[in-house]
Amino acid sequence: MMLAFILLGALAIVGGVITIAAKNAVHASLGLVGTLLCVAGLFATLNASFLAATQVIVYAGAVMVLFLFVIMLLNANQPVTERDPVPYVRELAGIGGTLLAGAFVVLAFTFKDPRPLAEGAEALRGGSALVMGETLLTRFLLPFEAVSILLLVAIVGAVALVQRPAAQPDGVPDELEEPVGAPQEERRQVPRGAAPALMQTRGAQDGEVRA
Amino acid sequence: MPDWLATLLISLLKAVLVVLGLLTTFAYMTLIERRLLGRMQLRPGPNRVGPMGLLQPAADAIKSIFKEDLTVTLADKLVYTLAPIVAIGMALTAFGGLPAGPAGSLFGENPWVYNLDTGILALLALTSMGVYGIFLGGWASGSKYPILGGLRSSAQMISYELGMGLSLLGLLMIVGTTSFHGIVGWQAQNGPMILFQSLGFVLFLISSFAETNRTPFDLPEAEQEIVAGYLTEYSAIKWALFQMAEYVNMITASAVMSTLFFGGWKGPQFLNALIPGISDWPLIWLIVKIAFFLFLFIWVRATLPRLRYDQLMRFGWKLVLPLALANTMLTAAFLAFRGSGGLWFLGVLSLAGVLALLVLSDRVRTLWNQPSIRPEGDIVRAGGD
Amino acid sequence: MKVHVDGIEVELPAGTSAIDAVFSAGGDVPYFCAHKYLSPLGACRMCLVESGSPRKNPDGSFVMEGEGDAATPKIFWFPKPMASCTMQATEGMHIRTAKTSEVVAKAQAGMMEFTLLNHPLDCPTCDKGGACELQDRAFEYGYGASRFGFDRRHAEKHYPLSDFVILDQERCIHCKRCVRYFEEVPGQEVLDFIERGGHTFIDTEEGGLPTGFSGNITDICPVGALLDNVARFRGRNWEYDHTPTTCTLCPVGCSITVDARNGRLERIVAGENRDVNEAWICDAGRFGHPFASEERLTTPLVRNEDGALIPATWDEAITAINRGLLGLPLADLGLFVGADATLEEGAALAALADALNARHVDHFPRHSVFIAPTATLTDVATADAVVVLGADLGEEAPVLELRILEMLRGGLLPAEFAHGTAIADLRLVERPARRPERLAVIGGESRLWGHAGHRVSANGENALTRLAHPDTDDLKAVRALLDGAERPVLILGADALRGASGSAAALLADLASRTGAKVIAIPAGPNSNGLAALNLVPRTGGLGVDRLGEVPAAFISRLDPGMRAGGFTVVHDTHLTATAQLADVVLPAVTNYEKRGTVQNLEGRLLPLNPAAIQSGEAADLIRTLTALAEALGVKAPARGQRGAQTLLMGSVGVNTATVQVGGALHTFARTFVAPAAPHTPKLWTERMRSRDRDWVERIHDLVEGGWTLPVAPAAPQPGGDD
Amino acid sequence: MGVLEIAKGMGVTLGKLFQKPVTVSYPEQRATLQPRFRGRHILTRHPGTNLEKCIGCSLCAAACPAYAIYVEAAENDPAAPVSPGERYAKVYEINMLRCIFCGMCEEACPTGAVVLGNEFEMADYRSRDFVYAKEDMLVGVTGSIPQRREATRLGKPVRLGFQLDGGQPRAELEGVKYP
Repeated sequence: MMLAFILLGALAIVGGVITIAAKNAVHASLGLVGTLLCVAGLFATLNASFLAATQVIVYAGAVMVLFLFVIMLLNANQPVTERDPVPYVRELAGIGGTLLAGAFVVLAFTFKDPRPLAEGAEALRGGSALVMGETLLTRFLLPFEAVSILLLVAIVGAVALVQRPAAQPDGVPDELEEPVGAPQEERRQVPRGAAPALMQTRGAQDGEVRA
Repeated sequence: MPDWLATLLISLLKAVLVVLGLLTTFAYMTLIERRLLGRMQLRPGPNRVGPMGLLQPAADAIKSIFKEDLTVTLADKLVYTLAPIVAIGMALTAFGGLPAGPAGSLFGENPWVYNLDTGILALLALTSMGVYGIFLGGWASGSKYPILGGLRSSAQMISYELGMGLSLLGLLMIVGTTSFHGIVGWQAQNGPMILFQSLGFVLFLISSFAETNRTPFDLPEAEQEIVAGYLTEYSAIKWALFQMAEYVNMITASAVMSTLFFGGWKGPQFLNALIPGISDWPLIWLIVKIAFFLFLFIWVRATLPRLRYDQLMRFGWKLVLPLALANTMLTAAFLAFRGSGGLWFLGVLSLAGVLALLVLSDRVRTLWNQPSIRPEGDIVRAGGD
Repeated sequence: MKVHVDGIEVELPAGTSAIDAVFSAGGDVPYFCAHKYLSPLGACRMCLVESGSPRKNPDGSFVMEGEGDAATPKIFWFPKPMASCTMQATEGMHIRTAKTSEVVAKAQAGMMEFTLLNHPLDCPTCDKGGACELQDRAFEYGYGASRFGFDRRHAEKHYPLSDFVILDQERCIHCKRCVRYFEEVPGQEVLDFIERGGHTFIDTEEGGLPTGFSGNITDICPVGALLDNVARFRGRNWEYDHTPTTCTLCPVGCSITVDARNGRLERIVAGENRDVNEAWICDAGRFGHPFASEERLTTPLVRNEDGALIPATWDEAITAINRGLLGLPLADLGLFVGADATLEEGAALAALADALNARHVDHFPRHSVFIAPTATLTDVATADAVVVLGADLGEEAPVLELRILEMLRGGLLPAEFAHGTAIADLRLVERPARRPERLAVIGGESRLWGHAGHRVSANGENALTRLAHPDTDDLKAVRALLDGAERPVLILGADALRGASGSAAALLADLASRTGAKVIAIPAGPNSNGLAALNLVPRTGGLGVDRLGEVPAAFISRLDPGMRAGGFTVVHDTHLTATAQLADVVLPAVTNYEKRGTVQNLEGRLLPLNPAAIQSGEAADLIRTLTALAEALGVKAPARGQRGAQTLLMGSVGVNTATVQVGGALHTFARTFVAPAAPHTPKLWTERMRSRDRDWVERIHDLVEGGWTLPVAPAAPQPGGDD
Repeated sequence: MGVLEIAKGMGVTLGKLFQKPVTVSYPEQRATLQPRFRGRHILTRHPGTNLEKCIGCSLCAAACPAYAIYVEAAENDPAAPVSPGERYAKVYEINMLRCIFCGMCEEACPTGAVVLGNEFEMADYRSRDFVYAKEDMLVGVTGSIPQRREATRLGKPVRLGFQLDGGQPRAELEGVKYP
């Protein structure tokens, strides 16, 4: 078990590193898929097989596929060579990374007893769907429904965003109607910030809808 | 030898046996399919290599292995190689969880490779990973038609995965477990699930065809439209691996259908009256059932033409998915409000649903066979699906 | 004269035939027997039209129709259709063709049916098929079906009229064109109808057709009855590549069409050029072509160490020439060319000679004097006296003989209309009265001898002197003819020009001015007239072809003097001639059938040559060969192709040959070059009508012997046969 | 009833599964051709005199849309005539690689000499071997060039891989016999 845990954990970290280090967006996504699979494996080692399967079905099987979809459709798999589209992103990432590392350090020093985990596993009783469903629909009914409402809102928002604006009477194309496959040169003429923002929202909303 | 090591080795051996069995079946499936298709088209089919063409699979294998393995210049080499491996790997892994007989019936061992409590979910998870093979293969080829084909096929598979999963929910609600053993056991007591979930079975059958990219849902390979889709740039053994994955998926789908709706490895109970214990014979019943479904796959391929892509998507989203949802609601409602009524009533309800669908099939066809009318302005700027 | 054809009014000169009126009006009438250069006869009855004329009252006014101002002269129609080729169109005549008249259409279709009554269904095997007037007209004007089921007339199907012309009597439709041709054009009464009605057939006198101009009947035969035996079964008419060009076997420059198939020259047919050959060519020009496709040199040959000529590439040949001429002063290289080279080739050679400063430059054959032609061939045909001095026209310029004979029968040239030469010129008559007294022949006996009213046997060199100062009664009579004529033409042949000097030219000029005679001096070579304008004669210190042996090294193009130069010899020729066999390097040449270029004929007319599709391997014309030669000599070639040579020619003689049209144009060069030359007697027949290894006529004879007596019907009846 | 029609179709395919195949294992078994099948050309002869029907008129070459035919004619030797009449085909070649088997030559032929026969097995290795000369097409010659080459090599008669439905070639193929 320990062996499997170490192996899967290491692979998950490797996948994460690939995800952030890969120049190619598709490779990065594949790294993320690997990480998700390894996490599913970790769930499995904890006897949470339902969770593992759900993890694979939902995240690796659906969300990531849609991520890749978007990457391919937008032809965004070209290596990023220009300077970052989002201002101060490196600085922000540095701050975030520092905070995260600090959190891990705190966690490592305050970590004492694995018992809560074992208790959780015990509570799950082998992670069968029955227990899972009971727990979700009784104890955690409100959060569960809240999350589903959140998803509904996301769906509605996505539909609203995807809905194309009505054609202008004078025929002037709306800025949003800029073709997604337009060459880089053309896209660069769009006011800075507008195009990346569009891309971001699309990627996110698609993922949300299908999830 | 410690126990855990023995278990591991035996598991490995069983895994190897399953893989070998599947690959052999795949090899001969290609031959059987071609022969059957040939006969259905009033021609003999391949009969050149060996007696009755029995060595044709060997010839195909040799050819595939020794053919030049071409790689397109623009291909992403790593992913290009990885894609067929993912496809076949997922396909082969999925089969291991299916029980082929009662515990300990295979020379004292269990006739399955792994047994998970969440058997069906794990299976769905693994098949959903199979999308990656096609998807990445299409993308990594670095060519236009493969990427079109890859996008199309993954969209198709994702769409039908939903219908497939939902169509099983009713079954799971009735049985109350996701384990294959539990399901088989339940069926041994209460009769095959097809009796109570005929609507669910029909939907699952259709979704299986779509998931395994078989006719009439074989759009990923539509040679006439996108020159074999994601397979365009593949050759030699990589191509053969994809082909293998398709057939293994087909076998898995057949096995799953047998297990979930037709009693799995158990034979019909009434035969026990003739030969006692016959329904518990390992392997035999499962193989017979799988063979039937494989024949069905081939039979349908010989008969039905390919769907158009928009028809396919509309069919999946507008017919299969809502019906699967309806089936779930029906079963849930029945289970919640049945009182003391037997399960037979659910069977009747389900069958009535199927019959209604049959009767209404001409009306229903407009749901998926006619393009919806959209305003002119929208059509002009219609993007991809 | 106003004539109405199908309601269209046309203005025509008086004397026009009705058929020409129809053609002038843009209409069409089928005809078989009428021919542009033959008398109208009305034998085939295909050109039927309805016609009618106004009639005059005894008081001279027209018989009118209608009332008052609307009155028009009443047209009195002939009760039956009339043959339009023998009917003169008259003032106010109305003509209806098949286009507007049912009667005419029916009459023509019936006539066609009648003509086809005995015409065999030979079209698949007939060499005329595809170019057959009968086929075309039957298609256009016939019923399209026959109502006669009986057996057709059977007659001789393989009847050789001569070695060159074969007659199929079954196919003959009795248009009499061939008979009229022989009577009217060469003046030979050798062919005629025998028997009457459906049994009529054509035959010759004993001994067959005389050679000379007999091939023309194969051109004018409207069906496949008379066929060119040399081209027999060589190809179908649609398979030939037709190239209209100019014949350069003699200085007349007849218009011809060269028919090639699969790279072989298979047939030559006459072209029409009113000013030169009308529609006739001589047998030498028509049948003397097999050399163009037989035993041609297709690659350069280089003499190896063993002394044998072996095939080589052009590069190897250039290297061999370079090596052979190493150390030779460029000025010592002799450049000799045959006189059938084109003007462009001559210009290229002259320019190269200039560039090399070469002295030994010559073309052959040529005469020592150049006498510029002042008469044209039309002048000859319309003259009222012709004196032929020292010429054997059959060997030198056969078609000139035809033009002289045209003069003898009255010098009537067919009228010309907007639609071309008159189809039926009513002034031409069958068996025209000839006026032999208008022709005087001085010199040796020749074919023309028989037509001449004055025959003086005199050997050539001093005949001109004797004509200028007549010493005998015969010569005095000739001189009197010359003096008394209004448009006399003096024709000088090789016999008179051979060895002639400048004084002869002066004497001739004196004679011409005194008698008002126009002069044609027949050039020695086909293009001698043109080449005389280029500096292609031995230059200071240079040697001519006749002293080839003394030239240190020579390049000889299309000449066969039968010896080699003193040193290295390069021969450029179409065949492995005697000279070529002696040469060190042989370069393959193209015949004049394969050249583009310009030649000048005996009357000073520039005529274009067009290349026919004849296979000749790597053969090259003189211009490109000189490029190779220049490369071997290490100098820059003055012209690298046709364009460059035309530019050179433009620079040297001021003629743009790129604009020469098919009919040609008269041109007199401002300057000519003369030099003493070896005497030469042109021999068109004896030289050109001979294959290199075997007597060509003998080959034809073999062919005739081999395939002549085939029975018409095979042993067994043929099912669905080609009867 | 959409599903019913699918079921009907399934029934049809299942039914066909138990029927005898219409195709045969071709090289071992002979294929059955309809007599109207248009294969390699045959140059027929007059039945009585045994003279070639072809008179070398080139009309087939003129009619050929693929320019596959080349004809060179010559005069008959009266002592040993090749064809009735004065003219025969000295060279008659068809390039089978160019031929599209449209039958225009057959239609154009005034004597019924060239007829499209039923032989179709002409696969060969070199393109020059596809130019069939007169002696390869005259009636009585069985088999294509490669078939005859193979038969000579093996010392066996040419084996044609087809038989005719009804056993008789078209009436135009005078004197042609197929197994």
